[in-house]
Amino acid sequence: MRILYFAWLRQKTGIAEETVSPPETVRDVAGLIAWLAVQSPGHADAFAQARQVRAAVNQEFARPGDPVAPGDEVAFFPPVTGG
Amino acid sequence: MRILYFAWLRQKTGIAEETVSPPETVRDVAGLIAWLAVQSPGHADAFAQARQVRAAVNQEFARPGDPVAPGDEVAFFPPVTGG
Amino acid sequence: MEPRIRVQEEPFDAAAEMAALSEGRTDVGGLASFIGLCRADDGLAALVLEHYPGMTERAIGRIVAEAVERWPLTGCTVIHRVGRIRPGEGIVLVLAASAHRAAALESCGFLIDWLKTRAPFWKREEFADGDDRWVEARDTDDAAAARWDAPRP
Amino acid sequence: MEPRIRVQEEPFDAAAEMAALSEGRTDVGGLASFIGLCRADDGLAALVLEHYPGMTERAIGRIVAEAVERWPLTGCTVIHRVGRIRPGEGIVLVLAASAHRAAALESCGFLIDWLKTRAPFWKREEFADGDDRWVEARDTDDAAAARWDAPRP
Repeated sequence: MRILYFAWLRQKTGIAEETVSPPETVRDVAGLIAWLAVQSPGHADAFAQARQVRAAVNQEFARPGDPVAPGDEVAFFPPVTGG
Repeated sequence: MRILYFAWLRQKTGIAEETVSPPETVRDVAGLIAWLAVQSPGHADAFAQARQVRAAVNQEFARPGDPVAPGDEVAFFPPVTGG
Repeated sequence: MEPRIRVQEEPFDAAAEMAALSEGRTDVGGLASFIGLCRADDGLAALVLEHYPGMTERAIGRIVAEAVERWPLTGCTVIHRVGRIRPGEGIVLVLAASAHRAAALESCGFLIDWLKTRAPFWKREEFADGDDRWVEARDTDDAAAARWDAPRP
Repeated sequence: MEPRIRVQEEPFDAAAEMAALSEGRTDVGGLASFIGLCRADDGLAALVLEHYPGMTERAIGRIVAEAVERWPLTGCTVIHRVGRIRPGEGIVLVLAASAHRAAALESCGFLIDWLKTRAPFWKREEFADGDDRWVEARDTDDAAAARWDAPRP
């Protein structure tokens, strides 16, 4: 599973992209966040403000209950501020 | 009193501008229209579709009951279609 | 903020007018524009726009003043052409600039809606076959203008 | 109607883009545009825009497709810059052309409102004193975007 981080989530994790293999118990976005958040102090910091974290699965905005599976591209970022 | 005609009111009266001296009984826009309408067949034609005639007194949009007085500039025209 | 208002026969240069409201400035966050153009519907050969010199400038000035009172604008431009206009040419240009996008967009919409119903212009259509007719005012334009009658919430 | 969508580092040429939607055509009655510009508030030295390559183009494409479905557009252009943007420079350009002005104006407002809330861009502010901070999303932007959620009456 390919994970991307943008904006301050990229800065806090210290990485723009990583490939991970979460256990089978990780089935949705919320579960993936819970698992990623304990991978390093940087990850913990990035996911600490849970309400400020948004996700996309395979380049579509996703909600905490949306499923994730091996092979997915999952991105985490703050609320968008373009325009 | 200076009278201006625009668009099809100008075409129907055959004049763009005229100076008139209506009797003292002509005190408002509606009274002026009634008096002008009998001045010539062209005037009658121009004012025949009363609901399609708009007026301005001294370059401000005016309603039938708005006063007119000697020295005023009064214009008649169809509903505006700019923009 | 000095509004730029012009009634003219010549075509306008939208790009130059937009630059005039934004170039060299760092207080403009949004620049909204609307250009009304002459379409060639039903074999139209030209539009001929007549206006009421004197009252026109006054009416546009009042509409712009209303916009300036309602929205915090950093710039505002209204150019309306008169005379003969060919299909594909611009008829009217409205620009509104503000620190914030909502003010720019809303005031731009307000300006064109009120211009269409409160400024003394009349359009005559000339057709390729020699026919011509005066354009009739449309209820939809009155409705669009009426949206702005009530004070904003 | 082929929408023109671009995500680029270089400044855009609004005049050229507007001409591309109107020149040589006689079916365009209204051309609405919105340009979002970088202000120099509070000593801002530059904005740095980050995005999600791939998803960005997809998200903008979807927003434009929604506009095309809702309004009868003859043309539509969205250009969003990324990278470092200085005060006074354009950030985003939205153009909407239609036979009718309401469609052009409404769809232009819709496009910028949804772009601000549904396309994966993030702004970082760099200040003259060396400070920097990520811009936070604003409730007013969400509210503006939500206006378009319900089907139009």
